[in-house]
Amino acid sequence: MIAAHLPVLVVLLPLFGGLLAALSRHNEAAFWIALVASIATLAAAAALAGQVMAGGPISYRIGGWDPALGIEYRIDAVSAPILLLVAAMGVAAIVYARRSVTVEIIPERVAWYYTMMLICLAGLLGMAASGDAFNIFVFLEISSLSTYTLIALGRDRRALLAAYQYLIVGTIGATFYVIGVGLLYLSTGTLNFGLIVERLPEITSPRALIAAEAFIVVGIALKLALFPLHAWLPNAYAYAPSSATALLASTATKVAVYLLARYLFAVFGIQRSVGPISVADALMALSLLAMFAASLAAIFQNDIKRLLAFSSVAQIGYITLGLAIANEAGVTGAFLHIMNHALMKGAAFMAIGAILISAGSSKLDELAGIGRTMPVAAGALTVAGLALIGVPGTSGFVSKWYLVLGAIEAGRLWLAILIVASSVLAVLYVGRILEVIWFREPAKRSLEAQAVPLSLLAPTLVLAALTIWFGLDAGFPVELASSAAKALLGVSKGALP
Amino acid sequence: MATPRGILAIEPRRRRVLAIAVVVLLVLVGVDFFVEHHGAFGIDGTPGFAAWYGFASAVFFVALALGWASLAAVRGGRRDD
Amino acid sequence: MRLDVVLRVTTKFILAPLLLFALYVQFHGDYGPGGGFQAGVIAAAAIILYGLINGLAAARRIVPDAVLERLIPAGVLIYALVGVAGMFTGENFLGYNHLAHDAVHGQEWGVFLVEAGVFVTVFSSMVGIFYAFAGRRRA
Amino acid sequence: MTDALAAMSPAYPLIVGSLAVLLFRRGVVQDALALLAPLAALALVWLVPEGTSVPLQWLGLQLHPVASDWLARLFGTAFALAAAAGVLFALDRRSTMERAAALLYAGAAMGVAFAGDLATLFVYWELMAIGSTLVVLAGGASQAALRYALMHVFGGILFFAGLGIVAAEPGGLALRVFQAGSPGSWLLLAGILVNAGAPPVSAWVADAYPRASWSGAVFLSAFTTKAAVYVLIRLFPGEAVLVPIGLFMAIYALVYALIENDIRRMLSYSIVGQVGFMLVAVGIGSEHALAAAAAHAFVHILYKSLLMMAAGAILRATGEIRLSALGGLAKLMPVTAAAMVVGGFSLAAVPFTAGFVSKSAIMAALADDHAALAWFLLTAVSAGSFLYAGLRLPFFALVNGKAPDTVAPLPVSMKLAMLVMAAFNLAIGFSPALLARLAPPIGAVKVLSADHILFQLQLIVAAGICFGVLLKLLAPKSRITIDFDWLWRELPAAVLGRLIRARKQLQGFFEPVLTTARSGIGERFPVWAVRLLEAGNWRTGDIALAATALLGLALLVAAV
Repeated sequence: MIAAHLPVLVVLLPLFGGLLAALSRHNEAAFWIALVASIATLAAAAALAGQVMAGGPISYRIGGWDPALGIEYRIDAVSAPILLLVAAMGVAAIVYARRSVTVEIIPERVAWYYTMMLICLAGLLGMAASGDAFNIFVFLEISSLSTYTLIALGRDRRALLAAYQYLIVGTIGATFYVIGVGLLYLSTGTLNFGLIVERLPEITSPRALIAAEAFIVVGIALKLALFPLHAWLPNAYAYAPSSATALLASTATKVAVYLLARYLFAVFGIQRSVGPISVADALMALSLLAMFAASLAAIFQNDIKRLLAFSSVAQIGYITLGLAIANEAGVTGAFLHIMNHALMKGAAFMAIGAILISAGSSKLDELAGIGRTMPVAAGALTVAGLALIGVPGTSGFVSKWYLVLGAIEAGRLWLAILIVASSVLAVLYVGRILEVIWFREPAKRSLEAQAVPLSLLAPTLVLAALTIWFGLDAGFPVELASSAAKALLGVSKGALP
Repeated sequence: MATPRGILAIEPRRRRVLAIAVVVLLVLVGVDFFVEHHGAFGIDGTPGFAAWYGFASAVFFVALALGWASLAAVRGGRRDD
Repeated sequence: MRLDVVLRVTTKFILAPLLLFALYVQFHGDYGPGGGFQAGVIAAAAIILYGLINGLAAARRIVPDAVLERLIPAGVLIYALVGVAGMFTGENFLGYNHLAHDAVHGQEWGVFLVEAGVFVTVFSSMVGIFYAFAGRRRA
Repeated sequence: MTDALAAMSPAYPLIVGSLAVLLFRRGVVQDALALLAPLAALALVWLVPEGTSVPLQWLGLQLHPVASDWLARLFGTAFALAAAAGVLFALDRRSTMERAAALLYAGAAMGVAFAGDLATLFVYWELMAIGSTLVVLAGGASQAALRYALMHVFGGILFFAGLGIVAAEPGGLALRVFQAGSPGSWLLLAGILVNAGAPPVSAWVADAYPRASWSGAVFLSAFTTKAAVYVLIRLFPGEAVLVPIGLFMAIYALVYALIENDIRRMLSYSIVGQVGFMLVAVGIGSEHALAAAAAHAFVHILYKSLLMMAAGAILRATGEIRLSALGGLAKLMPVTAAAMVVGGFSLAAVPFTAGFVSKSAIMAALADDHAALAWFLLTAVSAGSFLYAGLRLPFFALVNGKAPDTVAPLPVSMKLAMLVMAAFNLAIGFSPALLARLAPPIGAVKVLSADHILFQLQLIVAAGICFGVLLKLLAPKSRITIDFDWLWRELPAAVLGRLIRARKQLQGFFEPVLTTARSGIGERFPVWAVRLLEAGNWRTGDIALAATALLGLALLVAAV
């Protein structure tokens, strides 16, 4: 019985967990509920991924209603890896949260914090699981609202401002999205992805459809912080509680990228020309801008959290670049980087979170020589940094390898060179961190830093180890990513697999 | 007897050791005349070649090293030590 | 305002019908305009009115914060549990056909219970918002 | 069983050992693990069957993580011995980080020796750089460690760039002989030469190694440069350009070693010089010469570890490493003194030491090839080497001068390590066949023949007489001599200083122009530049505006 309901369980489990955590109103109980719920979710997501890899797409009708009327959940090779990723990062972030919240969150709000984490997970998983454009909007809002709360729970007063800004920007994005969905419904008469794709050829006047595309793509671009719509992200990541940053940085933008890929490949067609340029070209231009401008901005940051946040904007550029390359290697690279970047950035934010908790600062100039007093956290940060650069032996290398391969296969050598060139910028901003934390004489804060508990470092180390592991043995993620790419590029162009 | 100055100001113990070394070298060169040589470049097969060549090159390198040291000496410490 | 006799007396007269009306809207939602959302707002209005007249503390005695904060998730929980109940009867999530002896009654029961959940959450959220605003001190 | 063994790189025990060391507290278990790891690696070096392991598929590349032949075994044996002796020597040092880093470093060097393709080689190559940087860092000199790291990053980039180019050639990633001609092979060669300490970057050796701890330098002296020699033997045998480079290194190092005051710095220069010998032999490229280079690398690891141990022991016992401040230690530290003499004599190729065997092999190979210039120069350098290693170093450290009143006692483990290494040096010296078994092609050279021994004795005694005469000139002095590191340590600062001064002058000239420009159009652009960089501080309205603009643009473009 359970196996058949997995597509909806993967969303329900964190949702129920969140409700129970809220009902318990007890910090310790809420943590254990959150832990159990997130692990169960991960199990469900893993089982789903197994089913999809073995037997192809799974369809689930909510309430038994026909997709034309009701909501269909659809798990396929594209969404399965995303579900797995989000669920896994959820577990890691919640394990990490146990110790970090004691420092970063007011005690009365800890249970709420876990609730919001779980609800956010439910929203993100729902976005990936649902095959209904409007249902996705609902989940988008669920995840966004809980995200605003998560950010606002940060102790730094600037967190409120960041959350407020994100609230406004996120609402604009969601509004654009829902307007786009409305236009889509207007032209096709359905909200179901599969049916939309079926009815697209019958549409004679594509005007409304083009408007829908503009609204939906720009709306999602706001959510995924595509350059130049990224400005909400650095503050939101910098001032949110550490575990929230780790969760958001490794999942929220990734799900938005997934959604973008869904719409661009399955519904609108990425190679289609809009006026004089194709969608892919426009996306590529913005991605390249993101890679260079955001990396450049990262170089000049003093707060490591902000630095990493800017690096996220740049790395999202790599992902969207992979989508824009739009051949199998490129899209494989994009999906690989979705997963790999989630792992490395999760590890990086957790490591800096541990340092922030212990040393009381995430400012670069105050953390000189922290590697001496906190070698484990600094080591994890180093591994993540090397992966951000794309050093061979880390997962970052593998995804960049596929991106470069995709660029070369597309006959765009200059693009391959640009990808490598932007890595040089990553060398600079990661190099700054490494130089300060390892090679400087310890600063006062560094010397006073105290040991952090293992439960804080364990998820960090697991993520760092996975970053290395997937750099050495990339078989599993590459399999997931390449089947996602094959499914997106699909047998029948423009139709959902 | 005037005391020698400068580098030749050799104290008695060192003089004794040096004398022994010179004698040893002479014996070695002497023996060298009775050993079959496999020189590859002609001159290196001649008896006593190693003795004079070794002495000459040692003197040469000391001169080279000291000359370079006086030429390339850096005043003060290094910038970033 | 606690001393204003007219308001206090009128309020006493209005409160009960207000709550009754909320229940009417709730239960009549199947046949006419209404449902859990509207009913929740109306019921919340009763508490809010009481709070406006008798003060926040009095309202908090009727609906304490602890209850409120449990009611918000509880409503959603009712909604979701009804959906899960469908799963145990061999249907998909949110499938109500088997909740009663036939599909039509099953759907009716399902929607009724779901609306109850909506009522609880909307009611408690509204009251919660009122508390949050009314409880703010001037900085 | 054999299949499973064939896929086991001798690098694994060391790398696993490095991680295991991190897991255990300082204590007997950790000590045992650290000692066991190199011994297990040594066993694997000989247990792994010769030949190449089954290829591994990775990202569509065919990788051979393990490939064994006599050359790999020779270097593997040397690396394992150096690691084992180094761990034994450092048993007393309280630094888990250094121990783990050293094992990682040794494991990476081992991985290089047994790598069956270029990609695997590169991965271990970089791992070696990381491990060695950590060893330097464990000594506490973070600035030197940073310079060391940057130098190796630079070498790594050159290597990687070359690798990328040659991988596209028909041979792919296979280990094969390159001719320095195409850009790819030049880059590859340059990358390797950076690690070998070739000019113009040779100063990194003497910059970094003496700043490691008393135990760290022992590890450092063994691996990086010798691994580079190994890779050169594999990839660039007979590369003519190596001969002049090697000769230069030998002479350069001799000059600096003769005037150096810091013992470990002197030994570091000496590493460069001895690697120069090996490079010359690799450049000659005959089968015999290559084997001689390998054998010399093996022996060099033995005696240079020994010398570094003796230096480390002196540093530990007296807290002093400058020759000018030392003296008369022979009576106080007899074991260390013996180790220093054996090591120094081995370095100077005194007969009946290991150094004599391998250096004779190299000279014989040069003679066979009729490389006259190289032969005469290196013979001269040999005589000079005896000056500093066989005479100057022991004389000023052990004999001459005032002995300190007391020295800190040395633990047994350090003495034991030195004795073991000294025994190896003497054993090979008395029985050259031991070395010939490791490097079969040098078996043909009859090392302990009368004319050879006589030749070398004359050379040494003659040099000794020179030393006796010029003793005063060679007395250690505290001084700093300019070296290649001026290029990256002083030049940039000088240039920058010049530029800053120049800018100030220019400013005075252009100031009026600039003010006018700034008040005009200049005002707008910086605002936007700052906004892009400081995106986090955009106003919410600006973000909304950007989004709306993008949407409008999309709609407009679509409508056209």
